[in-house]
Amino acid sequence: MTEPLLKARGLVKRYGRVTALDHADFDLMPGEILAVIGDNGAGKSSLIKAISGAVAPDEGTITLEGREVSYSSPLQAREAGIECVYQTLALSPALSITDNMFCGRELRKPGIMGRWFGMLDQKAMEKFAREKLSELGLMTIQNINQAVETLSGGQRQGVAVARAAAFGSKVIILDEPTAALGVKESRKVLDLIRDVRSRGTPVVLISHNMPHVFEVADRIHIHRLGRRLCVVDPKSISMSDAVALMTGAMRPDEVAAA
Amino acid sequence: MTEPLLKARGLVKRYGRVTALDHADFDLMPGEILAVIGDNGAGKSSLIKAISGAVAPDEGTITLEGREVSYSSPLQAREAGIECVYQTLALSPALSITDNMFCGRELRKPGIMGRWFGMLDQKAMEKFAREKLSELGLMTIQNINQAVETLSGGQRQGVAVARAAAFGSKVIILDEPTAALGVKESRKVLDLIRDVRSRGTPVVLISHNMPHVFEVADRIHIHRLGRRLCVVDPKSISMSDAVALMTGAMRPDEVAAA
Amino acid sequence: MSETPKSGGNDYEAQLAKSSVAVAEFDHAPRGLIGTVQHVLHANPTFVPVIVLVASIAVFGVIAGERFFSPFNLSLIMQQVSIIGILAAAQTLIILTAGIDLSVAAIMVLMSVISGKLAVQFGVPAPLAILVSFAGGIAAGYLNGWLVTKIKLPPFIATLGTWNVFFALNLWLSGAQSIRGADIDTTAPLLKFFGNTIQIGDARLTYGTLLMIAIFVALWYVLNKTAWGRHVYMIGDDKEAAELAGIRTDRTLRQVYMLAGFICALAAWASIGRVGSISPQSFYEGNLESITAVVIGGISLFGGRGSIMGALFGALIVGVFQSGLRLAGVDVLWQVFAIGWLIIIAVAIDQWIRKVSA
Amino acid sequence: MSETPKSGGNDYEAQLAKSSVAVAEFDHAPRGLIGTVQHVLHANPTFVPVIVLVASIAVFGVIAGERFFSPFNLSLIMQQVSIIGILAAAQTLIILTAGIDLSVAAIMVLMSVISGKLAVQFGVPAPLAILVSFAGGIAAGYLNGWLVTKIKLPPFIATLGTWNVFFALNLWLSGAQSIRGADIDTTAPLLKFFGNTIQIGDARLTYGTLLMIAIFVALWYVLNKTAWGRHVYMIGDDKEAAELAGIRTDRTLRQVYMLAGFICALAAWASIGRVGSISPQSFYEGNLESITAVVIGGISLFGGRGSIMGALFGALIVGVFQSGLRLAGVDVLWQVFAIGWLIIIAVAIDQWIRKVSA
Amino acid sequence: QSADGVTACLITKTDTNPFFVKMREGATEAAEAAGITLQTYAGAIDGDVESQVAAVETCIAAGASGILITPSDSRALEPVITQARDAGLLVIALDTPFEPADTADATFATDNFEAGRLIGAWAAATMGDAAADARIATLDLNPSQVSVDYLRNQGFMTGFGIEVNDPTRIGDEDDARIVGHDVTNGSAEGGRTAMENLLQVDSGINLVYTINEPAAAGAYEALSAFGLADQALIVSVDGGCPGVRDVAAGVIGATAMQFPLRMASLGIEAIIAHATDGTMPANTEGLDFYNTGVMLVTDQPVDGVESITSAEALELCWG
Ligand SMILES: Nc1ncnc2c1ncn2[C@@H]1O[C@H](COP(=O)(O)OP(=O)(O)OP(=O)(O)O)[C@@H](O)[C@H]1O
Ligand SMILES: Nc1ncnc2c1ncn2[C@@H]1O[C@H](COP(=O)(O)OP(=O)(O)OP(=O)(O)O)[C@@H](O)[C@H]1O
Ligand SMILES: [Mg+2]
Ligand SMILES: [Mg+2]
Repeated sequence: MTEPLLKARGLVKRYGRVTALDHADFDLMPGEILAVIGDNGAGKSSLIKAISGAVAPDEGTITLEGREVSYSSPLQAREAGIECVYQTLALSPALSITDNMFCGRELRKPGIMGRWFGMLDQKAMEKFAREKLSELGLMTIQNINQAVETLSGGQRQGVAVARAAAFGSKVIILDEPTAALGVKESRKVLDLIRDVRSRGTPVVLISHNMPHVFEVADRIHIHRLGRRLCVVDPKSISMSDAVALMTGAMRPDEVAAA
Repeated sequence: MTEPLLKARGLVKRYGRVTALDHADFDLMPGEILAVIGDNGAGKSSLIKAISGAVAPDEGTITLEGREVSYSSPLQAREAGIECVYQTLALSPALSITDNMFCGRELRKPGIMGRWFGMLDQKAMEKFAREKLSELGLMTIQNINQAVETLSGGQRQGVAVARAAAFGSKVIILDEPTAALGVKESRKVLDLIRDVRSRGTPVVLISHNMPHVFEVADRIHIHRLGRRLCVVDPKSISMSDAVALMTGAMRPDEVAAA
Repeated sequence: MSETPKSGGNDYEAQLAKSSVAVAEFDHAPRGLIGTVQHVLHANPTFVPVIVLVASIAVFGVIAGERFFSPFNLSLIMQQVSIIGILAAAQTLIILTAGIDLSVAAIMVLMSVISGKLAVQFGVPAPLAILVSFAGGIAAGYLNGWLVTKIKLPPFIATLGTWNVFFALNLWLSGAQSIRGADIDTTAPLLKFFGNTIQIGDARLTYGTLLMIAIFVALWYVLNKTAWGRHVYMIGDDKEAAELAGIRTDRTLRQVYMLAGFICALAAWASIGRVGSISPQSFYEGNLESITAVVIGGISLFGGRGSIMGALFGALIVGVFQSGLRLAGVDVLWQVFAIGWLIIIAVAIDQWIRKVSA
Repeated sequence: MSETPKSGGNDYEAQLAKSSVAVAEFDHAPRGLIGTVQHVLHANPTFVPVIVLVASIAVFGVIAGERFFSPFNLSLIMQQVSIIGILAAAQTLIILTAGIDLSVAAIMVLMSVISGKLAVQFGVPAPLAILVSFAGGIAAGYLNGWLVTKIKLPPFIATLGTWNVFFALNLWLSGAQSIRGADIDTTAPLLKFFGNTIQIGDARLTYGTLLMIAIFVALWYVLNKTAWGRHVYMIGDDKEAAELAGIRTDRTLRQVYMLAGFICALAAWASIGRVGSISPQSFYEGNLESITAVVIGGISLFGGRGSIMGALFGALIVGVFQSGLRLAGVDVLWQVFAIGWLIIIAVAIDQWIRKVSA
Repeated sequence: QSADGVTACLITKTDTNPFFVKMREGATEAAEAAGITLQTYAGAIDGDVESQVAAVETCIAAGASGILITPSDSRALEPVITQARDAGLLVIALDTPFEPADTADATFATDNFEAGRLIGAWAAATMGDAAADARIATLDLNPSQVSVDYLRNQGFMTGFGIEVNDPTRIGDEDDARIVGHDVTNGSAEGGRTAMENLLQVDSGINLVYTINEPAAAGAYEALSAFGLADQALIVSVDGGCPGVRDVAAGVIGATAMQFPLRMASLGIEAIIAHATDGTMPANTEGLDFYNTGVMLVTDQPVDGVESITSAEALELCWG
């Protein structure tokens, strides 16, 4: 068996009286698409926030490529190669689409203006941003310098996904990337996910859309009440059983028995 | 033919260089479920914001029950009986679930404390809020006095939908109510929508989930590039044609021809 | 694939009927003493300024000796903070709506001058003069609220402007002359009502102190137990969301400013009792001091978060520092220095406790 | 139902391949002159304070007569606002990050005292004394930044605290004594460098004025054309989102505070040239005045929105008001009154133009 | 030449202090009587140099003939004053002299040090032998130690017979009779709080120096609230009418009266004279300024210190 690229054991996260993670485990294999499904509030977002350094878990360990890590900020995780689209998108509302796409990775002008005066290459960035959005099928964005807060819900999500996809790295984590997207745009995101995997990069996909999950996932991590209930193979389990598991209508041993 | 309950003609809304609505029309019949579908950024949210008084259109007229209306605030629309779940949810992040549910419609204690001193009946409100959330299947909310900002994405959406549903009125407008919801919770929302219609209240449903749309809608309004492209009957059109129409792969006259 | 669903997408939902219907619950690891304290603090952030207050009283008790600790001195501190405390109550209302009111102290001084002029110099009956000052306070608040809601000025700018206006009016009306305590005593002693004291053992509580406490309790009730109070929080938290959710945000905001103006007028009355005379130059730094009390009390300047009681404790913390340093014999210059550090340290402790307990 | 899809849900997506690939475009109704003006203003909100500025110059030109309009007086206004203008540049940096810096003026005065003490009284070579004051300004900014990022104090509280601290240090170092212009002239004329003037016709531009303009232009470049500048905006807009998007928010914030501190040290040098001597008690109201300039310039106190050039125009607007009122011979009392109203009206016009053009 | 078309400027420290308000009223009246234009300016707070610099510059730009100024900082304003004089304006310092005094063309001032000295001497004489173990509190202006503040304070110390050490620093005395100093911002509210603070340090305080009469009124309130109103003697400076009435009522033991109206009207006259025929104002003999006079006001006169009664003073007071 290959070693997991990213592994977590016994993660606990409590917020005052609320328990978000209750000794959750997690394994991501190299080159796979791992889907994470679960009820609303099951702790999926909390899990990936812990993994990507956005929150510090109260207990538990995280291992990346065999080395135990503990991030004190998302930047460290990002530098370790973990790229993440958060459910809350992490966009700056008042800034333009371009600014948001290149946040922290801006392109400079060639020549001395760029090297010595740090001048940004606005044109090149705009062109790149427009291309990436078109790749996702977001043709309704009329003005690439529009502030993100003026975009429609789906356009915003598209910008966040395009950003993660454009700067591919070791692991890409997508928290409900298609929730607000239209039919066409969602399809493009699924294509993109498969594309990323075909380049060898593993993807974690959180989604409530069962057909999508069963279509692209190599393995499905079912999360319930703050912990990993089980991991199933989409080829050997039915959608109804997966849904039954995640909503507590069935227990994992019952599936094995069935 | 019956008169539409709510009718809009030639709505235009421009934001600087961006056109959100381009002479859009809209009709809602009494007691129907009308689905509005369209690409991301097609102008669906702008349309319902104009109808519900959240933004003032630049041009065009809105007629409610035969009388032309022009709202200067969402409150007026609400008093006229239009209840709306916005895509941005319109929740106060730092306040509790209960506070948000009862926003502007708080329950007072019986007796003089309530009548004379305006004391709120916290217990009754908490009980009611918990019931409504349970009706939507949101069982993972552990603490009903949690601040909304600490809820998971889906839980938040559940709170907004529960609020609109709880205070039923003349028209209920739902802008992508199930986007962040899980399988179980989405199902409950669909049941709820049908429930509302069975009480005679018409519902406007914006959604990117075609199976859901085709399951519950009586008529489908297809929105494209800021205007109503056509209205179709889900019983006489296929999902693929509807998708083709909304993405511009087909023109309405082609469907008629097909 | 053995069991892919067969039709319209939703077959897999059949199982939903059986899904669990219990509200999620978790065991909690037992907490130690510190854990429990942390938990209580997290659930009740108002306790944090209380702890800072108690700690600073303890520290000054040690540094400045038993004099500091006497009931007499502690009640004196209450007296000294009473006016800034009342202003801080008004300021809290505004700050909770994500505003800021630079004019509170100016409104107060203007109203004390108006009631004094009327009662002492024009012979208007004192109750009437006080009523006029109440009306004036409400009108001044209304002006601020109108500028903020109708003209859509940022509260900082609106009240910066009205601060100058009220300040000029005050100088014009009073000619910068104070009204003597003795004249008030003979013509309108009612103006000094809040200067009366109740003696309890060694402690001397002025009516002004009691007024301050009463205002805080009343506002606490209104903000936490009535619909209007919840709306104030909602507006401060996210005005647009509150508007969409059906709150009459502008009307409520104007009411908030008017209430704050009224409280400033009450402060004006109380300040006559406290100062003993009416001096148009008093409380020049009152705006900043009231804001300081509010922020030390843990109320967010970005609105919607914090409890009004925090402002009371914030005012008391500042009062304790000032009195303690004085009693410890610190030079005025180094008092300023120390107050600077103590503001920083007080709030740093607050932040630290919140973080630890998060 | 005649044509429900047959399997796994996504059949209906077959049509997607044919979907339109053009970026959406719309015809725009032709705009009239007013429409075009509105559009330009909407796209360039910085123009709004420019218009207010031009309008107020015109109004005072009429009220206060040709004296006001003379190149001499207009250049004098530039001189008069130069120090507050430089402070407003520093303040803008902080406010763009959703902070506020109550200590800018205190840092400036402290640094002018330090360089003066060193150069005039301890005989340190003037360039060295100035370098020390630069280092001091950066250190003071670092202290603020450290309190904000490490101790997580709200900027208002952190800088309120350090304001007191710097103010006390300043009084202590200077013994509240000012350093005479004549002494500076004999021992360290370099300190007065920014007081030199260039005469262009009747207009007299001091080097201090030019410094102010240079600082604004440089900051405009940095904020709009470099990655660091965009990060400053992002942090002010939504710090958490910026953090998640991979910006080193705390490091950038500390740099912002240090840069602001450095600009304050520049202002200190310029202020010696402007006043001609070093007075530890000057610019007591400088914090508030710099904030006023920033907000009149249309920069949001909530961070992330507005152009730095707005602060320059904001400072000029205030300067024009003050000078115009003085020249019009308005009594000092009514000057205060009028400034209050003019702040309100200036920003009201700004709001109105923005609203009309939205 | 006539006075028509002459413009004069009056620049005061602040516009909140009744002393400066009166000075402005005096100047306005004198200017109206003479038919000249008067422009008035003020700093935001005492010590605000920058506003005064700007005001002087504007006066030059406005083509004024002369400037009357109460300098917020007696040293720092020298460069701009020189600039004004170079531009041909007559500059007269009112109330507060420049350092050196010849920075301005003339100075019409109260001697603040002398004012303090008078009340100090009066207090020493009134207390008699008890002065040896007096318990003294001084309620000063603000932490910045501006010149009025230290001049009055140190004058009081000198008059009372206390070694002052550095005459420009408040609080560097080592006399055991001094209980402490606190600041009042010159307001009644500040006076009350400061007095309360000092009484907490030593409840035996029996002599209180105050920077001005509002502060004295506040101090009196605090003393009465502590039940110590009869124990302590309060002395003050200014001579505003409410202050004089407080002397009559026994609230204040003695105050040193100044004459802002006279200063202002003399200043206006001097500017007109200079503008019409170039006359330069002259100083009082033996002094480097023109002394507009201080007068001790008390109802308990003592030997060796000349004084007037509160009834006489009520005729002369300025508010
Ligand atoms: N900052 C916080 N404070 C308190 N509770 C929190 C906080 N963040 C999350 N929670 C709680 O933790 C639980 C798990 O939330 P999480 O966001 O991980 O759910 P999720 O599985 O992502 O749900 P969804 O599918 O709706 O996005 C929820 O009950 C939520 O209310
Ligand atoms: N305040 C605004 N300023 C500028 N442009 C805006 C603003 N609000 C919306 N738009 C633009 O108007 C268009 C329509 O937006 P709208 O939110 O109505 O789309 P939508 O159909 O609801 O999309 P989605 O399905 O993604 O929610 C988009 O191109 C959007 O960028
Ligand atoms: Mg989630
Ligand atoms: Mg939408």
